[in-house]
Amino acid sequence: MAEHVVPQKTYIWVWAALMLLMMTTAGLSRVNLGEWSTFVALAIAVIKAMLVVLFFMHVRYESQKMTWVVVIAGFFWLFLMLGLTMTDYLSRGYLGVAGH
Amino acid sequence: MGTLTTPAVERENYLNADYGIKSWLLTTDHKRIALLYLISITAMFMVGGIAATLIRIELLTPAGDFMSSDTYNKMFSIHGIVMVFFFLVPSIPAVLGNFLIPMMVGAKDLAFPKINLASWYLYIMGAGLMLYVILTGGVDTGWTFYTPFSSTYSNTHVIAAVIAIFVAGFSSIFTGLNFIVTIHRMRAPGMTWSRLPLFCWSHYATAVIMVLGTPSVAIALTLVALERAFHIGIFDPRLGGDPLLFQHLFWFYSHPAVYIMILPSMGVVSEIVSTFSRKRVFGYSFVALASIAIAVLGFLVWAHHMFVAGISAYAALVFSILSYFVAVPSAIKVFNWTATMYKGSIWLSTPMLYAMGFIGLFTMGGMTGLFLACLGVDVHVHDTYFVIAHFHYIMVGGAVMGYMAGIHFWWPKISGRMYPEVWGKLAAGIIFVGFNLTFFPQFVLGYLGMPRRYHAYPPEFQVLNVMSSAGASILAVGYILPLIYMLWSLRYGEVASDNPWGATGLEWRTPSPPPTENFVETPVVTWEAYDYSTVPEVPVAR
Amino acid sequence: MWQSLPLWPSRASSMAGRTDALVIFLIAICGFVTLTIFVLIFVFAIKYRREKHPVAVQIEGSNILEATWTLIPFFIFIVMFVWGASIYMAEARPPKDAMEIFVVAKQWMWKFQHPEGQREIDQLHVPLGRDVRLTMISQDVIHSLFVPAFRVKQDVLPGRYTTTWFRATKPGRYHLFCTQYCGTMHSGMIGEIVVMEPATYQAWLSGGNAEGSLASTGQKLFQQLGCSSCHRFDTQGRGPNLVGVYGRPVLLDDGRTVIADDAYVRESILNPGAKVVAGFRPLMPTFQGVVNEEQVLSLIAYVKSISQPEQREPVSNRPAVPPHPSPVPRGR
Amino acid sequence: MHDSQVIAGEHLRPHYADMEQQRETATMGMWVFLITEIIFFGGLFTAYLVYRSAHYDAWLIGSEHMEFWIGTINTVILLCSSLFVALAVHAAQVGRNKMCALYLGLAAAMGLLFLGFKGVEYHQHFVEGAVPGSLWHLQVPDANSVQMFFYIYFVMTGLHALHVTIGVILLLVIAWYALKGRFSPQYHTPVEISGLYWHFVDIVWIFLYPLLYLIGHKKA
Repeated sequence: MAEHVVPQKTYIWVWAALMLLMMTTAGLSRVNLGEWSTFVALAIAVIKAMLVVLFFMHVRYESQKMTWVVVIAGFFWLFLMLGLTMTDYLSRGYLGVAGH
Repeated sequence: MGTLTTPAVERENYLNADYGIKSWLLTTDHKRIALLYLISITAMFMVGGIAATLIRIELLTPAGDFMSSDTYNKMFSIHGIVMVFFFLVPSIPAVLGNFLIPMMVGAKDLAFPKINLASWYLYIMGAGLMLYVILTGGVDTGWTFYTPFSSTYSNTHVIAAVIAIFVAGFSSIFTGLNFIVTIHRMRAPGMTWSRLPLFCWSHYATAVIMVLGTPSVAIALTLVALERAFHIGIFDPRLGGDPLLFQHLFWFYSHPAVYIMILPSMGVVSEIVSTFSRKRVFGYSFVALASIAIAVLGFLVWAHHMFVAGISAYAALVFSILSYFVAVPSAIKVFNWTATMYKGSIWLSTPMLYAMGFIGLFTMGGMTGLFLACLGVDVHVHDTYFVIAHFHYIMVGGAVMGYMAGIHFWWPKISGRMYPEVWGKLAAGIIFVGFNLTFFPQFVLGYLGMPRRYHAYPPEFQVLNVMSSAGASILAVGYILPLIYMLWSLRYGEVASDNPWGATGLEWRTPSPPPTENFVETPVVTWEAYDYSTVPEVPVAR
Repeated sequence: MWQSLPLWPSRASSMAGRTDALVIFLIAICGFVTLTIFVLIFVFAIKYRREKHPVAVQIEGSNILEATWTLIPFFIFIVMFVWGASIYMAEARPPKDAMEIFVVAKQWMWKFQHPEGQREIDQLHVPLGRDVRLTMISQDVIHSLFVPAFRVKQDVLPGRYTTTWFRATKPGRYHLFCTQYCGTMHSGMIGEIVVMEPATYQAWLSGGNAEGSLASTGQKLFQQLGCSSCHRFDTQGRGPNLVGVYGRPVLLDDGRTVIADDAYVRESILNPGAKVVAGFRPLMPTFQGVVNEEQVLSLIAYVKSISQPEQREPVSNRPAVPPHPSPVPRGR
Repeated sequence: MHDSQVIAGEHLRPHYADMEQQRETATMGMWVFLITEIIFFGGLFTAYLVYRSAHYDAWLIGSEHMEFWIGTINTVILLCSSLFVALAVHAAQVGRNKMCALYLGLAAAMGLLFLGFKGVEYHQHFVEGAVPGSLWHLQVPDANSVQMFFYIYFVMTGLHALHVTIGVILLLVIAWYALKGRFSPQYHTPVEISGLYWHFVDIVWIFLYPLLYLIGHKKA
């Protein structure tokens, strides 16, 4: 079997890291970071999600290359959806003509 | 041709392996599920067809005198919803793809047979709910469900129709998921990606769209239902909501959905053109990669349905140029199919006639798509009959022609009988003529300015509309004929040999009809796809 | 040229010729390619049919050919895109001095308001040779205004203004269609555009109008609704002085700046809390449900009129007041 | 390979060549299903982004009315449940069915706790009048846009709660199987793939938490 058994200790460490990150982001929300606050909060969320994906969901140990492709494709398509929709919303005022 | 005479005694196959209604309703055999799908989508095709007939009768005269405008609105909505979500999307994938993909890759079944059966049950639930909607008063939003009309103003069964589509969407996701995993994980030894039939490549691309696109329409329609039921006003302009957001989410699926309909047909045509030209497909890898390119680029173009909807002009520029990009791989395919016929040894059988019809009509559909991607022109022809004609050239001239081609081509494998060739050719001819007579006048109508979804229209458009309705009646004959002779052939058709066309695919190296487990021994592939230099004498596994 | 081509819509606007030229280009290119494909398939099917050509010649493919039929279409597509985009951008940008007509769409009729006060239903009179800008909004669902002879189409949305424009080049009566499905009588939501010689148009304008200009209707409404008690023409009002505001940048209380265009004025009437002018408190009640879209448009016309010096109201016959009054103490 | 095939023979379905193929197939199937879920939630994230970019101030106001502590506690709860699920997978891998069932049970209990807190939170919104529509009586500037925030909040968290509910049921079923000693080092795919599902639900929350709860607090 190509399956990798992850030691329990790894899980505990990852969990500890997640808790730490959570406390950081909750704490930072009380501090005014101005423009950066959203960016920082999202960056921490992305790191947390990556920890979960890589360790809890075993992608780090995955022997199938396809799993990587599937995961990346999923987020890439989400990005396409958000990004291309926003091309419309963010440029609506540019021309200064209502409805264009 | 590598035919061994079929023994008079019926050997065991997937059809006679077991009898009784339970053996069908609880089957996990992908071939039986394919047949269940075949029967159910044919029924839904007839429902959609009846609606289309009534629409064309109404449009014979400029005045709305055959039915009321409400009835008419329900008719085109039913026609659109049923044909798109309950016929075209499942058509080739759920019938032919289901039947053939495991055989083509040399597997005993799809990766998840139970999920495959669940997919059919979901389809039946969705279709049943949709029929209930039709019988209890219908829905009048069009298949596009644009808000705020669908969420606030329509007085018809919008929620039920939306749930029906949601459920059918799940069935589509399950089918797509099964195909992706099967093609990745279930290939027989030696069946490398570069040996994969183009039918599998195009279904792989289709499955990617099903899996990545369908959830988007699911959430968009869920929000419409929530808005109707609980006044959750995410698209409600009175609360600062933007109805265009619905259109974005809707077309994020529904534009790629067009490729769900056309890509499988492209796969069918690749198989058929190669088989009946007795040649390897010209530029195999380009055709294969073009499928993937269409699936990916197809997701980047959706807002070309919204050029006049009030989106920003700059977004329109982006989506227009991306729309042209997606036309490139489609063009590559057409040129490669044509080149495949060059110096072939062409057998003009029924499937080949359909496939040639497909190439021609798809080219016209694709070319008129260039008009719609073109910003300045789209402003004029958007939401007119030009659009109707364009997408019927793609969906009927393309997808349905491909479906008919495929059904004829694999009928010997599915049923173990040959269809009557003369009738087949006749029907193919009638469909081609009827189709063009129905839809070509609509290009002109559209450019003249006749809007779509019009119950009554100005009298100067009548001549072209009468032509279109006349063509539709010819087209109807063309569709009824195969239904009759296919049923006839089940009993009286000539018994088919294992490989009546002398084709190279793995599915032709197993008996017709195939045994339940497809192959007695797992095949080991040692040859390239479409290697017609070594056929026709193919070894037949027993 | 081709003015009366059979099966071709009449051309009656400055945009129609441009669109048609592009369409003819597209038909030429696409027709040529389609025909080539049809002929090739037909010729191959006859010439290489198995009775005459029993053994196929195996050809693997050709990278040069693939590159050819990838790149040539690609460059042709770029030409199509650029040409189409240039027309689209021209349609998206109405000329500055265009006369403005307000359009309110509802299930299932078109209402037009001329600045001079004329109101029309399902019929719009416009002068020949003048740029006409339509500012449109829907009272209910999405509609779409389509004039085939002008090659002009634009969706009409609820809750947001959209714009289109045209310059009629041929007198006559032309179809007006709603092309966005809008319910039961969608196909009955039609009308006509009447293009008149400028002189005839002037005559038409001066006949049968009793209501006064759109701006004066708006002014009456401005008084009736009590807007004038806060939006006074001095710096003492609880709301900003609206003289000279239209079309200029406005500083908001969160530091952003917006242009006081139609959309902003409309939003300020219907959802006043959304973008409060710097230095004022969010006291204004919403007028959603109090005024309909037509009344909003007349109010906009009024606000616009008091920003144009020659039409300024008598009451404001005092030195021009800066658009942003000095801040008063803020409640928050 | 041969050992495992003998031991796990009863779990090998006939159309697979061996257990490894069966396991890889199932995992890949689950991953493909999860990306459909990404796009499903993606539609809502798109709506969130579109309206947030249009009504940023209203978003700040809306976020200030979130129950910060409940959201934070729920984050802790879900992260812990994810740990339990990961440990359950480990227990199944090493063949300790009882431990596996225990961990899964704990994770499911965490899920229920999460739903309980969510219910309390919804009740708070109701009391506060922060339920858009006819129940709305929150006095805030630009109430329309703030209501939009709450619409999106309710749909997003509601849909997430639905996924949690499905996840809890799934975990309990798998725990029951584990209790009956169904899994072994050779065969534990169900534990693994339901685990994947649960982690996905956790990830959705990881993004919902900052997007809904944290943006408004910088003003406090």
